[in-house]
Amino acid sequence: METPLLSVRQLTVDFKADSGDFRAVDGLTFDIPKGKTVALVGESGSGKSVTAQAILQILSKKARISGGSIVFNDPATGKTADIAELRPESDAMHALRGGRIAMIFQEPMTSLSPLHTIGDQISEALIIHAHVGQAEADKRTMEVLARVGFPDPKRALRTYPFELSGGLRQRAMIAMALITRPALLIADEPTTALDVTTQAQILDLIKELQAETGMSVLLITHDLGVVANVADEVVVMYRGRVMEAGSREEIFRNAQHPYLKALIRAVPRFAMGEDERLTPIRDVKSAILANTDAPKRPQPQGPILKAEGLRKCFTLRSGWFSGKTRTIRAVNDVNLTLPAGKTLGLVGESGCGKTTVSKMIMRAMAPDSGRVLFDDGSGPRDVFGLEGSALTDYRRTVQFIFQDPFSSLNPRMTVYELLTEPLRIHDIGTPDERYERAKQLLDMVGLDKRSLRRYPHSFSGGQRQRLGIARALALEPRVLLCDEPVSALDVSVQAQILNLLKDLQDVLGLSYLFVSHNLAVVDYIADTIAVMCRGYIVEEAPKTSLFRNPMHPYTQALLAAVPDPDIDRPLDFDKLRAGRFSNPADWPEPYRLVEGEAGVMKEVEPGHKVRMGAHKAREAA
Amino acid sequence: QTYVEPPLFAEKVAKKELPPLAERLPQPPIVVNPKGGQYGGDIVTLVSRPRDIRYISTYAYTRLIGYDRSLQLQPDLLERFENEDDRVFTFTLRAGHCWSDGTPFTSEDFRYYWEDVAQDPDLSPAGPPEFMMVDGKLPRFEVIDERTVRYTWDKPNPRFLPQLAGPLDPGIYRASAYLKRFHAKYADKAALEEKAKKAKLKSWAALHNRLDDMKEQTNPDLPTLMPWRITNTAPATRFVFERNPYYHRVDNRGQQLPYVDRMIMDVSASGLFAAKANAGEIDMLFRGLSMSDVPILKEGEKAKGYHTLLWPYARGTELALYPNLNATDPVWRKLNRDLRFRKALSLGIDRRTLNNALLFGLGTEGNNTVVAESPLFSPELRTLNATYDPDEASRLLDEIGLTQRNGAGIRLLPDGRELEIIVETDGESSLVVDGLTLIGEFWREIGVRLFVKPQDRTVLRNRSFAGLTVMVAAQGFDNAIPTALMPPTEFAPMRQDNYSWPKWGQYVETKGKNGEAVDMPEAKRLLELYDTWMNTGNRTVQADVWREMLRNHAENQWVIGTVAGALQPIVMRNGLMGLPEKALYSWEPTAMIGIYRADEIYWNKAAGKEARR
Amino acid sequence: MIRFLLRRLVTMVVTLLIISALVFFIIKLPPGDFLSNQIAELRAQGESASIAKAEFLIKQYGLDRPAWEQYLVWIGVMPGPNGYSGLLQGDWGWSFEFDKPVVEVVGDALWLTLLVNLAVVIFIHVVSIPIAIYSATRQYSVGDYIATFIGYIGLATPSFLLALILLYYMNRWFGVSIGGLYDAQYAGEPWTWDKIKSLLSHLIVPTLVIGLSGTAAMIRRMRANLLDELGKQYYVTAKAKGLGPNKALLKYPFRMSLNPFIADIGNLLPHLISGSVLVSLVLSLPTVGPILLSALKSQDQFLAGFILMFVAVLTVIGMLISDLLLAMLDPRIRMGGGR
Amino acid sequence: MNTALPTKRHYVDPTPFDPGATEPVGAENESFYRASSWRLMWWKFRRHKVAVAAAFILLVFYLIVPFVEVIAPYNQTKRNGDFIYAPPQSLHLTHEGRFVGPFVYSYSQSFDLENFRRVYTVDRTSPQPIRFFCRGDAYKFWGLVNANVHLVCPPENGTMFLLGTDRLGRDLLSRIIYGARISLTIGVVGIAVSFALGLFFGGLAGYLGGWVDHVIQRMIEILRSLPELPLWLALSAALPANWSPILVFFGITIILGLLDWPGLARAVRSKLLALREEDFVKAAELMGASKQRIIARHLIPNFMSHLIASATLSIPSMILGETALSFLGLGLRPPVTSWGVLLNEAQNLAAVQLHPWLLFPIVPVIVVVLAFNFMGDGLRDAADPYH
Ligand SMILES: Nc1ncnc2c1ncn2[C@@H]1O[C@H](COP(=O)(O)OP(=O)(O)OP(=O)(O)O)[C@@H](O)[C@H]1O
Ligand SMILES: Nc1ncnc2c1ncn2[C@@H]1O[C@H](COP(=O)(O)OP(=O)(O)OP(=O)(O)O)[C@@H](O)[C@H]1O
Ligand SMILES: [Mg+2]
Ligand SMILES: [Mg+2]
Ligand code: NI
Repeated sequence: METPLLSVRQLTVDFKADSGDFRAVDGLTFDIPKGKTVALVGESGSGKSVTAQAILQILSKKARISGGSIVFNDPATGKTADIAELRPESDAMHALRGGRIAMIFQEPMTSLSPLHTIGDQISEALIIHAHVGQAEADKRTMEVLARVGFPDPKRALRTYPFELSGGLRQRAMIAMALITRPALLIADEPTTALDVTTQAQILDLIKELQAETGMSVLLITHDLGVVANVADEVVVMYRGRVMEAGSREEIFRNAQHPYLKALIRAVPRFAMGEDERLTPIRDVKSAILANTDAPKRPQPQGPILKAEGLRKCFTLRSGWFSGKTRTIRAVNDVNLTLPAGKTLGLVGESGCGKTTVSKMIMRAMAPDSGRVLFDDGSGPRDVFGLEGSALTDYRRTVQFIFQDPFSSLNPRMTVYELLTEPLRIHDIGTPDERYERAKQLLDMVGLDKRSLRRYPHSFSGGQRQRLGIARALALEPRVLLCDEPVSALDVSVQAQILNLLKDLQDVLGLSYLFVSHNLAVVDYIADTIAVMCRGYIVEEAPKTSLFRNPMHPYTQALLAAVPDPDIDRPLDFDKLRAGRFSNPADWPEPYRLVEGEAGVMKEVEPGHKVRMGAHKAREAA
Repeated sequence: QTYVEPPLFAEKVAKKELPPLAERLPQPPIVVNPKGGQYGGDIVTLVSRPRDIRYISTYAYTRLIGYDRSLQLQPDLLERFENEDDRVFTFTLRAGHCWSDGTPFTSEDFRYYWEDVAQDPDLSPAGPPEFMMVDGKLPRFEVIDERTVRYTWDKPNPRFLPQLAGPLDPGIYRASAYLKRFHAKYADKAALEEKAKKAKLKSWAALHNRLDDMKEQTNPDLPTLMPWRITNTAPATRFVFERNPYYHRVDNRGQQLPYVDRMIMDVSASGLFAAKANAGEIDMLFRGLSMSDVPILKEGEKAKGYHTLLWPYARGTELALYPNLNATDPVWRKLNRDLRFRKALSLGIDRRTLNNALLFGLGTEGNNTVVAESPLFSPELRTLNATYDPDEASRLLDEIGLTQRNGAGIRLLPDGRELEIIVETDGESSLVVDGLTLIGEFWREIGVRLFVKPQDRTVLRNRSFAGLTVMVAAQGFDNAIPTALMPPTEFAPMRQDNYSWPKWGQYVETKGKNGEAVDMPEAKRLLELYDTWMNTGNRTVQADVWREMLRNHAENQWVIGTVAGALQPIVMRNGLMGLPEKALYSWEPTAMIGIYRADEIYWNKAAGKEARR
Repeated sequence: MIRFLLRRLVTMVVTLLIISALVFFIIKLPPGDFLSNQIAELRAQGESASIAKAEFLIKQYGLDRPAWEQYLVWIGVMPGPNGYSGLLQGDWGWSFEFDKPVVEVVGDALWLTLLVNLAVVIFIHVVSIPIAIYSATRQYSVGDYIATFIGYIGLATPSFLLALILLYYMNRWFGVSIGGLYDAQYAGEPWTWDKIKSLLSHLIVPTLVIGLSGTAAMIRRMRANLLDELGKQYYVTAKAKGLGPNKALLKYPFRMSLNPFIADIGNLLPHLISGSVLVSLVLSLPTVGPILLSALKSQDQFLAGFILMFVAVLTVIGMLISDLLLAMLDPRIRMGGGR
Repeated sequence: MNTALPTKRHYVDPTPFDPGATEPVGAENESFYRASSWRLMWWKFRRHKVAVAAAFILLVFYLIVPFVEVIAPYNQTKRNGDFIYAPPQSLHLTHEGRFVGPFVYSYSQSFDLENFRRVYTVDRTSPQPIRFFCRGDAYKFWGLVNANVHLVCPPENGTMFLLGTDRLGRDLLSRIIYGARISLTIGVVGIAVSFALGLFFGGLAGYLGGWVDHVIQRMIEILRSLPELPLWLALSAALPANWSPILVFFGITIILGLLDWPGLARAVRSKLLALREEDFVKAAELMGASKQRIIARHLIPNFMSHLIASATLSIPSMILGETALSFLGLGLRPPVTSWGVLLNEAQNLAAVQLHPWLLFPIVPVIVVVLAFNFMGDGLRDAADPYH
């Protein structure tokens, strides 16, 4: 038998914390064969990222590998090294890191330096390990940027992370890891911020590289669909320990461990029954929900939120002194209505402007034109015209869940402070009440009260995401704008959260604007779905009619790219590569939009609207 | 008489760029008789700012008429002078006396000053200097011949000669040959204006004034009669004075003075003077050193090869308190004018302690008065009203009516304020500040509180002029070794800058235009006495005036004196000779070391060999 | 960018105008003026002869005019005795004390000041950055404590006292003459190798004295800021790329922590100049500091005004540079500027 | 347990699985979890030994402040004309091999005219025990109560100058103790002023940006462009002479504080300009937090390290800043003493060479400054969530 590229044996990682020491990884054992993909799945907080960090020796100062070995057999040199024995700052380790083992970090937003351009940060790895000149490095950087789907790689070299959408940042991160063509790629949730078409493209790319260079991949993911499509082996983790491990076939066809079985059960599927609930491993104690009665609030006549003709352009300065600027139309003539007590799903390509739309609705960013109307029962009012206490009320009733949970949590506040901060801002309750509320919120999202005195950085990605959700719920809002709220959660916790959201909606009549890449999730939670592409809403319909009858070519492409957690129905990467339909000019008639044209939304079925080129629409009329 | 050419000029003389020494000297030169002087060497000394190089004219003390060591007036540049009743002064110059550029020094130089400078409205808008006027009248000026001039006043002008012999030369003669080139009367005015423009000056007069600068030493081209002449200009950190080839004094061995070729002044922070002396970096230093530096100077003597002369400082007192008789605050004015108050404050000072703490116990305790070396000294005036008697002081204060006291035992003023005297000082002398701290303690015992407020000198002066000060602490009389012929100006209320009576002084100075008329009989008496002194050429009358003024001061305590007789350290590098081991030091009349003749200082080659770097 | 620069330049001019008014006001605050004081001084010394001359000058320099007129003449928007000739016309004024145009007085001192301050700035940075990095990465090591201790001694000793002590020992042990920027015999001499050597040996004490406290401050602040950044995820990313700890540190957290220091650049110069006045005074350095102090004290108004305006211009330029650098350093500031 | 397993084989963990099982929650009481970040800071700080030691030293120093009259053996104005520039008297315990308790040997002064120095000869024959809890110089405690009790007093009819005396024969130790009162408060008050202003203006400029930023920037620019020197000179002329020393002291403190803030404000501003773009700030904004709250609770804490470092660094400059002022004649007025005044008095070659004990006030300054610094380090670490 060939020696595996990496074999982890009895790996144990301990954390030192105020609230006592605890073991994040406990006797973990697995192998990564050469050229294969090993998927590491497991509950949020089960130690997947810590394992990845241990392999690279970049654990936080509080953590320590307290046992086990990580043996790396470098196929290029034939040398064998036990990483667990190496000093983190030794030269041998430096050579491995980035060069032989590269990592895609889970939270792409915070993992990039805000002061350096994407190009600089990506090419750096190449310069260190491949010893090439800047020009050559730039060229190769552009290549890989193009391969991960950057629309304009040359310009991307000089953009800063904060100018990019979540998905683009993640792709930059991926490019950074792939550029040195490592022997082992550790991909920690590499596609959470990507829409399914882009995700497919990335997965395809990884496969391609594997074929080219014989790279092995340790893929950490929650998406069993992805696992089913790309993994050769699967390791299932729970609380730092392996629950079940085996080949893909065995895992999917012959799941043994109750945890794994539960996990598979918790995956949301398309076309679930109207009242069917997801089945998480643990359900939120509904006692909490039961005693929160729906407050008597006047119901608005029309929709509670309404966006009309929103437009937003970003101006990009290219140089220091050159006046040359480029504008990006991030959002183009977007109309949305969110009826009270309903959920509006917003899906679309990464970078198509979903976050920008939600931010404008939140009044976190001013639109170039258009308005947002909010109706709390006293008639619609323009959000941008709100002042004083009306604004405070708005801030209280409408909450936002950030796409990147980490950066939206103040690093200097404990969870207790974070969760009670909204209450304090609005001066609600006594300290004791606030404390009770904080505990309740944590309970809702499946965290325990020990988290209260920890700082955000000491949580796993999924745990942080749940903190964001808990905080948004603290004020008992009426409208929740969720920007990818469950992307970092494993299916079980995801199910738990989705159920929670649904229950809240039932009991309290909440309205959601739900932005997500995971179509199954959107399908599960939304009543109406809007599909966005390149700043336009291209199709909008009640979910049944959308999934039954997708009209727009982009919607169709999107649906086709959804990976199924069924190894019998693999994605057809070749076909996906051919038709992504993300460029309005490539859409077939009557959907084609020529440069500068916005087209019009046309109702094809009751409630089902599709964007068509303006002249075609006129013709059709 | 054969003359020995200074080596510095030997070459020039050989090349005929300079006439031989015999031709350069006036006939007759002054012949002095110091021991063992010899040519050569430089003296490095320090100044604290570039402007201070002007004190060369004090050290080098070259006057028409100057004091000798026994404070008698002697002709110096002049061959002789005649004085008729202090009214008619006839000056005779030395034949063949030359300026440092070789042009002759003649009556024309006096005339030029008197007619073309002092009385030219462009050059001197304010007219001739005040000491040249008696009752507002100018003297009659006559040029008798090439070498003789005469000034004649209707009434005596006894201030004239002492002024000429003062520490700063009033300069009633100018290097006319040089300056005429810049005078509109003698040169083309348009060209001059042009020149002035180029020098960024506003008129030919400004240009003339700038170049005509006998004291400031800012014009190396200006001929001089002093032993050394300046060779460079500010901004610089080192100023070099070089010997004047035409200087009029020689020693009895035919060597022309000065012995030392160069006088070098380095600019350095005054705070570093003692340190630099201690490190042996200078050859001679006195200005800027004070008695408190003596220990540190003594400390370095052996290691660095110098020695420190300690000359008694002839000053009225080292620390004097000036109660402002012209204060605007009516309460304070009344109090300050009360003799009992001034006496009480004086009796409340423990001068012995001050002496011990400030002057190592070596000073003399008592009034602000003349020193024992002065012919006008009388011992009882030193101690009159200046003993330590706190009980008497308290009694006097009670008698004035300052009997109310606050909780801390401080007396209250009639209007209820505390008897807090804010004593302002220029803060430049640590001795004054320390002394005030001590006096504050003494006075607390008699129920008076003292606050010290250091001020910048100009601010202090302006406050005083405006009558805002209550009391000022400063040094006492500058001239503490007066002879009868020296004017008692400091003693009469006729100067604005006396902190006791700024407004009276202003009144006199401005002839009644500003200020306040003297309105205390005792003070008026001082003015009368001064007039008496002014209007006589009789030395005994003048001596009587002096004595009465001194008594008047001791009795009235216009200025409260404390301790006198600080020692002035003079650092001399080993091998540098020519100054007496002990002598009186003062600004006026000794012009610091001026009357001891800096030009006679010389390097003793034998001793100096190892001392020189 | 260009527009931004232009706008900044315009505001700079306005600021400078305000500063010039303030400067003049402050100089004029104490009662009297140079020449009146001069006259008083002359009188105090019984030098009646020169008084006339001083009075002559008062008229000539327009000191008898009201202060606001003097100000307008000084900056050059009102005709003075010489017509329009003020700062705006490039006429820096006249020093009474030295009786010379201000530029001539200040000339040498200005570049010596810049030299000393440059030496100090270089010293501070060269010494403190490596030490800061060392003590941030090896927090609580012996080296960290030693660096802290020495730095704080520098900080806790009054600079002039330190200057004096250092002077004394430099003289005792190395024979460096006391005070000044070179041995006195080189004054006014042309620049030779010996003179430069002398200059360098005399630069040690002022650099140390002025720089030491700044160094300590820089080390501590830098260390604190670095420690903050060391925990950030992007630093982990950099390390994961295989960058050595020092290289990674310099490129990422270090650059991040530079922000407050760059913000301070504008301050650096005026601070050093006014901070070094006392030291220059004690050490008798021929820099503008002592000139400024004496000019202020004697109310040599144009001289003081010129030096103050010079410092002000440097400050304002420094601030501009610091703003530009900040924008260069941090794209978020560059692009987010102004909500 | 999972022994070495070949990955090819299908492995299933044999231990029973209970999804509901939660890890045991520690027995800590509720307040443990409820702790705010301030309290957490405090807890962390307590574990930092050096910092706690430093804090303790500071505490001791500050405890002296209210009781200087009692602790100092002499009054601050008390001088002894017979003991000018007296060197320190050393404290002994045993005399001729016999234990006596703390005592000093007396010494007497003579004048060495040759070197112009006072020479002190120690008389080793009779020990003079010093006294404790005794009556000595009278003083007015807190300006209210007349008293004369001291912690230690010189021996009867003897002297106790443990750190020597100055040029007026005042006990240096007592003066240092009295000086602590001024110096220790001046630092804190000055910093309070400058921090309040710096944070306020810097915070406003950095967070609001726009024209507010612009105006504040120009203000700073103008303030900064005026070197302190002329201001000091102008002020020295302006401060009324009859202000009581205490008023002067506060005047100076405020001036120091007023001059110090722009630097801090600029640093705060530039950091905030960067920080305000962070998502968590936006989050707070979207939750409806007011501007003050965002600045105070979200922005400033993220800037803590720099602030703490700046504060600890400003302490020495405040303590010593006043020396520079006295250099220009704007300092404290006698008899009020501070460490700065004492150091200023030692500012001459004679002190360095002949009376080195006059330099002793440097020691408390350094100790205090180091203590502040180490305490600051501890605070910084405690405030650092990553630490
Ligand atoms: N710096 C830290 N300090 C303390 N605890 C930590 C720290 N980092 C991670 N943990 C804890 O270690 C456990 C494992 O974290 P890890 O990041 O590996 O989870 P994960 O499996 O990647 O989860 P997710 O899918 O949510 O990202 C979590 O319970 C987390 O709270
Ligand atoms: N501050 C900014 N400056 C410049 N361009 C920006 C900025 N913010 C967003 N953009 C651009 O606007 C477009 C839309 O961004 P947005 O964040 O709304 O995308 P998104 O739909 O949320 O994508 P994702 O699903 O990847 O998060 C992107 O092309 C992005 O690069
Ligand atoms: Mg993770
Ligand atoms: Mg987004
Ligand atoms: Ni610690």
